[in-house]
Amino acid sequence: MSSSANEAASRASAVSSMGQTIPTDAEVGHPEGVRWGMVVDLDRCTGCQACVVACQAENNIALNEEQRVLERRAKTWIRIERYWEGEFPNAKARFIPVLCQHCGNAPCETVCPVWATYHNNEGLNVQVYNRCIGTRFCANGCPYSVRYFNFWNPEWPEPMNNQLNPDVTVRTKGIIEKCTFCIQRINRVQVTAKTEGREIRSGEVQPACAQSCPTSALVFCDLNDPESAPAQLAEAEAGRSYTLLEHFGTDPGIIYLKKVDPHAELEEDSHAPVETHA
Amino acid sequence: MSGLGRRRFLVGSAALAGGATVVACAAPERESQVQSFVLQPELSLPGQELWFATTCAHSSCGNSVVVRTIDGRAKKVEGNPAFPVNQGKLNVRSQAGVQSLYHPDRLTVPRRRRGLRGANEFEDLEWPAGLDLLTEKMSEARSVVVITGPISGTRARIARDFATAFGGEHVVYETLESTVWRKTVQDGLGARRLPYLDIANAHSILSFGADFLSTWLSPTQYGVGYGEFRQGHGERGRLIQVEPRMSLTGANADSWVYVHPGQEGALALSIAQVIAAEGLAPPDNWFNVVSQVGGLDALNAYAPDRVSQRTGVPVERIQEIAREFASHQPGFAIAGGPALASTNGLDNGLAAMLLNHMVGSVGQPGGLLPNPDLRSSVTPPTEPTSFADLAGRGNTWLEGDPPDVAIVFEADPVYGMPDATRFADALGKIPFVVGIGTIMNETLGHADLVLPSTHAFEEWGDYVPDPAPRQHVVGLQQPVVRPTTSGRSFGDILLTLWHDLRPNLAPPWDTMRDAVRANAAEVFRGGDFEERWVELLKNGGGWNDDWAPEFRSSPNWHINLLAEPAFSDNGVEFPLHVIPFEGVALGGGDETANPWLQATPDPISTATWTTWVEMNPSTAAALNVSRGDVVRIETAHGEFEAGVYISPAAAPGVLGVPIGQGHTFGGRWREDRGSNVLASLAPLTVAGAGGLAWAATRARVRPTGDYRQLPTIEVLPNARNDVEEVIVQITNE
Amino acid sequence: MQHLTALLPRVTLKQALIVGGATTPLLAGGAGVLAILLYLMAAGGTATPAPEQPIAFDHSVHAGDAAIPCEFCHRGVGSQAAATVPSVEQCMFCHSVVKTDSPQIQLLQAHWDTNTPVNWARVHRVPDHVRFVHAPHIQAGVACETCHGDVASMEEVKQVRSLAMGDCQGCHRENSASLDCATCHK
Amino acid sequence: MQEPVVADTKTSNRELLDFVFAWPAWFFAVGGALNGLLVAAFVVVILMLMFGLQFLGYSHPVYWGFLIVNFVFWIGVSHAGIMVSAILRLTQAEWRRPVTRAAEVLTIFSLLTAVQFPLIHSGRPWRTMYWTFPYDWNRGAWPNPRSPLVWDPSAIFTYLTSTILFVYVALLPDLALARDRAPNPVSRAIYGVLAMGFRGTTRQWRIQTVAGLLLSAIILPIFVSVHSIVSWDFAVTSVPGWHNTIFAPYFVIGAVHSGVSAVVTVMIVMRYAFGLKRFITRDHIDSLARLLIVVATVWLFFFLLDFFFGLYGTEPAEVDTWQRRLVEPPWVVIAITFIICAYIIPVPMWMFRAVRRNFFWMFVTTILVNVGMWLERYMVVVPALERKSGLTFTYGDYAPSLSEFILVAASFALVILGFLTFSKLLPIMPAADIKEGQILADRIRVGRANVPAAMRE
Repeated sequence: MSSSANEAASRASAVSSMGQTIPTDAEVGHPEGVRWGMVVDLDRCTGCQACVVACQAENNIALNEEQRVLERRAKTWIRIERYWEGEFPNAKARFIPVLCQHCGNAPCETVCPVWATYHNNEGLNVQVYNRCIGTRFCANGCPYSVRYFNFWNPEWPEPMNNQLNPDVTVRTKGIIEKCTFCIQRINRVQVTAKTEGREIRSGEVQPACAQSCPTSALVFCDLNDPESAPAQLAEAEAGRSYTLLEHFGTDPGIIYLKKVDPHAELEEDSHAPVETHA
Repeated sequence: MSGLGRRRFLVGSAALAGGATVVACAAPERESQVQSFVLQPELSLPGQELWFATTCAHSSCGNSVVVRTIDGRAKKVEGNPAFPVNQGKLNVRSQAGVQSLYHPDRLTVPRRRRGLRGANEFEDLEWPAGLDLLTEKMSEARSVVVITGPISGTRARIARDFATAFGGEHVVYETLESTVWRKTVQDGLGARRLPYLDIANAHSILSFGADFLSTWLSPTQYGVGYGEFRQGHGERGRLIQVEPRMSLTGANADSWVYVHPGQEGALALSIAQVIAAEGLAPPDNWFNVVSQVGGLDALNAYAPDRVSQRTGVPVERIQEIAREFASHQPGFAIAGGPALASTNGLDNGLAAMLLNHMVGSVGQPGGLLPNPDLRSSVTPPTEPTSFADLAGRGNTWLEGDPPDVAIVFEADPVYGMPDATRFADALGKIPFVVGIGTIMNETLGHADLVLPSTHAFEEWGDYVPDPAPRQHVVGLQQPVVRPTTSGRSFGDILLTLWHDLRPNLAPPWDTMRDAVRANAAEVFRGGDFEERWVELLKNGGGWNDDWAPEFRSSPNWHINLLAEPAFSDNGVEFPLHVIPFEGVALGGGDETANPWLQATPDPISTATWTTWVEMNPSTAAALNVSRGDVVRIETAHGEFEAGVYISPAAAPGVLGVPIGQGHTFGGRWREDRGSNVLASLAPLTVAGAGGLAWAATRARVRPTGDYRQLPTIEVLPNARNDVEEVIVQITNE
Repeated sequence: MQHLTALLPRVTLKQALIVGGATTPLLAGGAGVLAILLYLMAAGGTATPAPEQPIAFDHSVHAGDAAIPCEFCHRGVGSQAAATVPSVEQCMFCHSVVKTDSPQIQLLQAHWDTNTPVNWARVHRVPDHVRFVHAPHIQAGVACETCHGDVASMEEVKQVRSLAMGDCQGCHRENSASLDCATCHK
Repeated sequence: MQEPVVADTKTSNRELLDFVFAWPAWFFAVGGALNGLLVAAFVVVILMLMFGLQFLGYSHPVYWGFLIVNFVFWIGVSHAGIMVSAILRLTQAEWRRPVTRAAEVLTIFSLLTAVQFPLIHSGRPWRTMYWTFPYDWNRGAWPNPRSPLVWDPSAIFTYLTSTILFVYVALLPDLALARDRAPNPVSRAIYGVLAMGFRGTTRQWRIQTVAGLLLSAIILPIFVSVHSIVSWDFAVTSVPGWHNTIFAPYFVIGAVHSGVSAVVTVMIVMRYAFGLKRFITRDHIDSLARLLIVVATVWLFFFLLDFFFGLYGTEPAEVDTWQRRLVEPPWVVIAITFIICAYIIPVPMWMFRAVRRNFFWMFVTTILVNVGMWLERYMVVVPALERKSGLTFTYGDYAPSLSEFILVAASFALVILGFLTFSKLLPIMPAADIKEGQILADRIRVGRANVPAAMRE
């Protein structure tokens, strides 16, 4: 690659283990275009859930009442997964925010019979709610389990409905919903930029999760824009970058940066239980 | 900076007229109608978003927010990018403010008690009737007590002066108060205000129980620093967390060290001993302070091999911590949470402070930096009344000397004070209790008159964040929507009373808005104030950037090196330690009525909506219980039930229990849910500081035989990262 | 085919009637179902008759005779999503002196006096799952009449285009505008 | 080969058509019970339409369960009719004659039942025209041809259409027979219309026979394609345990296994219920059982192939899925039950001629096969979804709700009811075919020789 622009453009495929065989949309469709993506620095993420609530607030996600949590029908477009390592006193909790990966090669898109989910030319995995008929095939296909089905019509007791964001549809029963990268914000910025007759500025678009994240662990960016700070960050931190479940070959639009643990022994037996002394 | 940074924030009063019209009328049938407002402010068009900078709540977290409003309705709360405390970022609780605003169970009209106190029988009143009743009682009152949550700024000044004018006092109640840390800072640094933690530039942080990423003091501010600390420019910072129960901060630490409850100070001294003995820090730094606590000889009593048994930390581990901490400087040590909530909490805190002096991080970049003292014109953030004081007052009231009227605002001592203090009974001795708040809570449930207050987004106010970000900061609060209820702001209610009853003592302002404005005029003198005022409201407050104070006086050590923590019991009948903790969403329980917060999973257990108890697998095995089993946790002062969550991070013999549930008042999402661990705590205090030693209670556990599925986001218990397919990839570079 | 036609002469009139009788309900039912499906597919934006308005505002007088530009009253159209209706205050700029004796203006006056908003019946609306932003269309030089018809000649405004998805798409296709679902669907 | 049924024309006419015109009491009892189940299911479906799918046991991330299992099951059963009928017809197997009609009717009704399940299972059935109706108007949004869910309807409806044609062509002479014997003018008129003027001329017979044979040949590839495509609903995804290249033939042979077993079950029931002892004989079930031994063994081979492919791939998630299916409780119970029911009990039993020729034991074993095969589909679909990837945090468990049990039970009711209704209205035994067999079997003496009375063309 001659320019860093091209490098940045193909990074998504470079980090994919199957990058050689599966072209990214950047390569096949729009080499010069936008590919929205996110860099998630796991070393910054504290698991504080700020992004989760920000997303709930921005996207009119139904209230996850206790019964829904118990039935495992709670909807959180972004969720903080917590994984344990080791045992007391050397137990470690690892957090990872998991949201729709906006895969360049998305398993959900091919299986939808009605094109309710498709890939647009900005690298977004779009869900068209009104088109969705609720076969839930996409949710099965998604290895990240980030697609959520509406078993009910959501309800907000008066006057709670006042807080609903008019830019986002309230999803009815029977359809799948998921993270949209706050497409309403992207659209708004695009319209504004168009009205003002200019290009979108780097960093002008911010989804709710990245905006609220206190530690700036989530950084939204155009992966094809070599000027954007996150793209440069991902470049600089190439040694730490990986994508989730690489072996599925989904070419995710979200690049994770590995958690740094100075005490981690990365050998085979690093996770063997350590002698306790309590 | 985000796109928000370039947006124009508005001044509430300028744009509110449009919103006012909308809210004044019922929401139109959006589908079929389009409304033509009578008056349309220049800036406001239907469907257009307007942004107002204000403050999130009455909370002390110090975040300034920007509220997105459309058609007069608040839609979304975002961080104020210009504000130095949170810098555009926001934590869970601040974001949920909009849901508290539109909570369906908010108090809408004044209510008068009909049945017994606490029986939740009220009748609705009109505002004039409610105010008349209050005026009548107040005019007869000889003494008044004003109990509020941690408020600051003009609101606090009014509360304080009001109480004084009516022959009473202003009591500030915080569920888990910061008094001990404040005392530690006073004694250990000689500073009157909480120091600024320069997390961003630190290379190591040694935290004794301070859950600064989740709930401790100003988590958003610390979170911003933490991001830089980890992956900013320069060396990656190391975080060592020492605590008996793994907090969210502990979960993010590079080294998480279990220490027996109350032994944090001993461990800190042991680390100090290693630093001194191994010469890990230049003696110039520490010789004087160590001399003040008895010199090296005294410290040698805390050599690792001597305290290893006592603290539960192996000798090598103590040495490792000392070396890691001392060799990655600048860095600092802080104490909080259970470390300060033992009976020897102040000693633990001072021991941690000793480490700061030893490594020379006091007043240095990357260490503890002084915050400027407040300008005299600014009312200081109200320092919480210590638990001992409050419990003492309660006793006085019980013994027959209660004030005539109590005014309670945004504080819930009936919920948060241990039952053993009999605070509800003490409050019951007060002939007339007025509760002011947005939603019912336990204390309001015990009131004779309940007045609805405006939500933080509906009223004027200002506040001084504490700890400040090393600057003079005053945050301003302006109404972003017209009040959706008949509520009035706390300040307005007090001012109305004041002018009615003691006009000669009353301040010159009639309303909260005037008061805030007058205060701002006093603080931000010079130039054209009108222009300045608009600017202040647009920015969400005012701050200066170029302040470099220093810690003024030398520390004043009263560290009792031999203090052993005392517990509620000798450990025979009640063998287990109860460590209550504040969750990242529910905190001390004030905001539990909010369904977003209720549904926000606890990061460690991923549990929602309930009270659980974190238990080590071995403890659970000994009790023959497993995940989801309901157990009864009994202390010498009460008992409660909780569902078992078996956690690999929980220490044997330690029960971690979240605070926040167990309310009987407060709407559909809060009532009759979980249990209140605080009620069963022993009323022990922290020696020398007076705070509640909430981590000093011992308990025993009885299985009830019931099973209740835990509402967790994780489906299988304890998903692991050390299986074949590692999800969170780790590197040690 | 021959084999099949060979069967035909054997069908008597009676049999034919029976066949007809037996199959007609079936066919009618099927056609009905099909019709309902087709209706459902096409529904969601058909042109509607003019709704009754709280005040009989006559566009033909304002936009037609007086030739007031659309943007004069619909201020948001060039800059944001909604074209917006003018506030009562704006109406009153003129109508505090113009035609104050008209009964309709007195209705308006009543709203002004009592400080109550006018609830106009909405004429054009897209479903909740559609995001329509006026500004870029105006920027692109689309005339108001393209979608709203010749409002200047309408006494009562009514919807003249279906504004169904295909309608929007047709125009987008002709003008090489975006056909990405996410452009309009939210 | 087997001996043909020998009965004179009158007897067979009477016995074969008696049920069509008779109204035994049990018919109403059984029909009522089945209708009750259907009403219950109808209530469930209405509730689901009104209040969403909350009544089902699905949760995140297991979004497919009983209903899809049932869909696959009934598609599988539907393969029996064509398999038996078409292959046997093409190969001119003499013993097929009493079997074909029942098998074909079973195909139709199980197919009709199966296609309802994806519909009621979808979140918004009223919008499924986007899916099944390839229409465009001017939106530029056709159904997505990459999705196997779009291949499904085309395959299934092709199969349904051809099966109905197939049955109808075979039915023509019988309809004519029913017309001729109808007791009242109304039914005579209806049968008359349906018989399309079939009078039994040589020409008509020829056309009917040729059409039947042609359809048999055409329908075989369709039948193979249908279950292959159903298998691709799973095989084209990246879900571990689903994405196996062997799935298509594995599903097809599994379908034949369960379908032929279902045919045997149905025949035995018919034998007693409809009084067809003379026509359904031990020879028939013996033959089918022998067929089943082969089919079952091939199916087992494919099952093991699927298993070994999973293991040889050594993809951790795939191996985990197999471990979950076969080792972990509660799946191990289901796995053992299924393999015992579907193979270990029936096949060794079928080895014995005594079993093969015993109606009771054949009834029991074939029922067992279908219990096993239902569980097999359950094992294919659900455990894989519960443990989909390395994100162990999102692992879910599936517990079917009462609604799903009702819907599954109702699907059986629907098939049985359809079968009963058909047999009530039309001859369930191919009378003409049987009679043809008898004519072919009739022998006359020519001189000293005893020769067939009729020769096959």
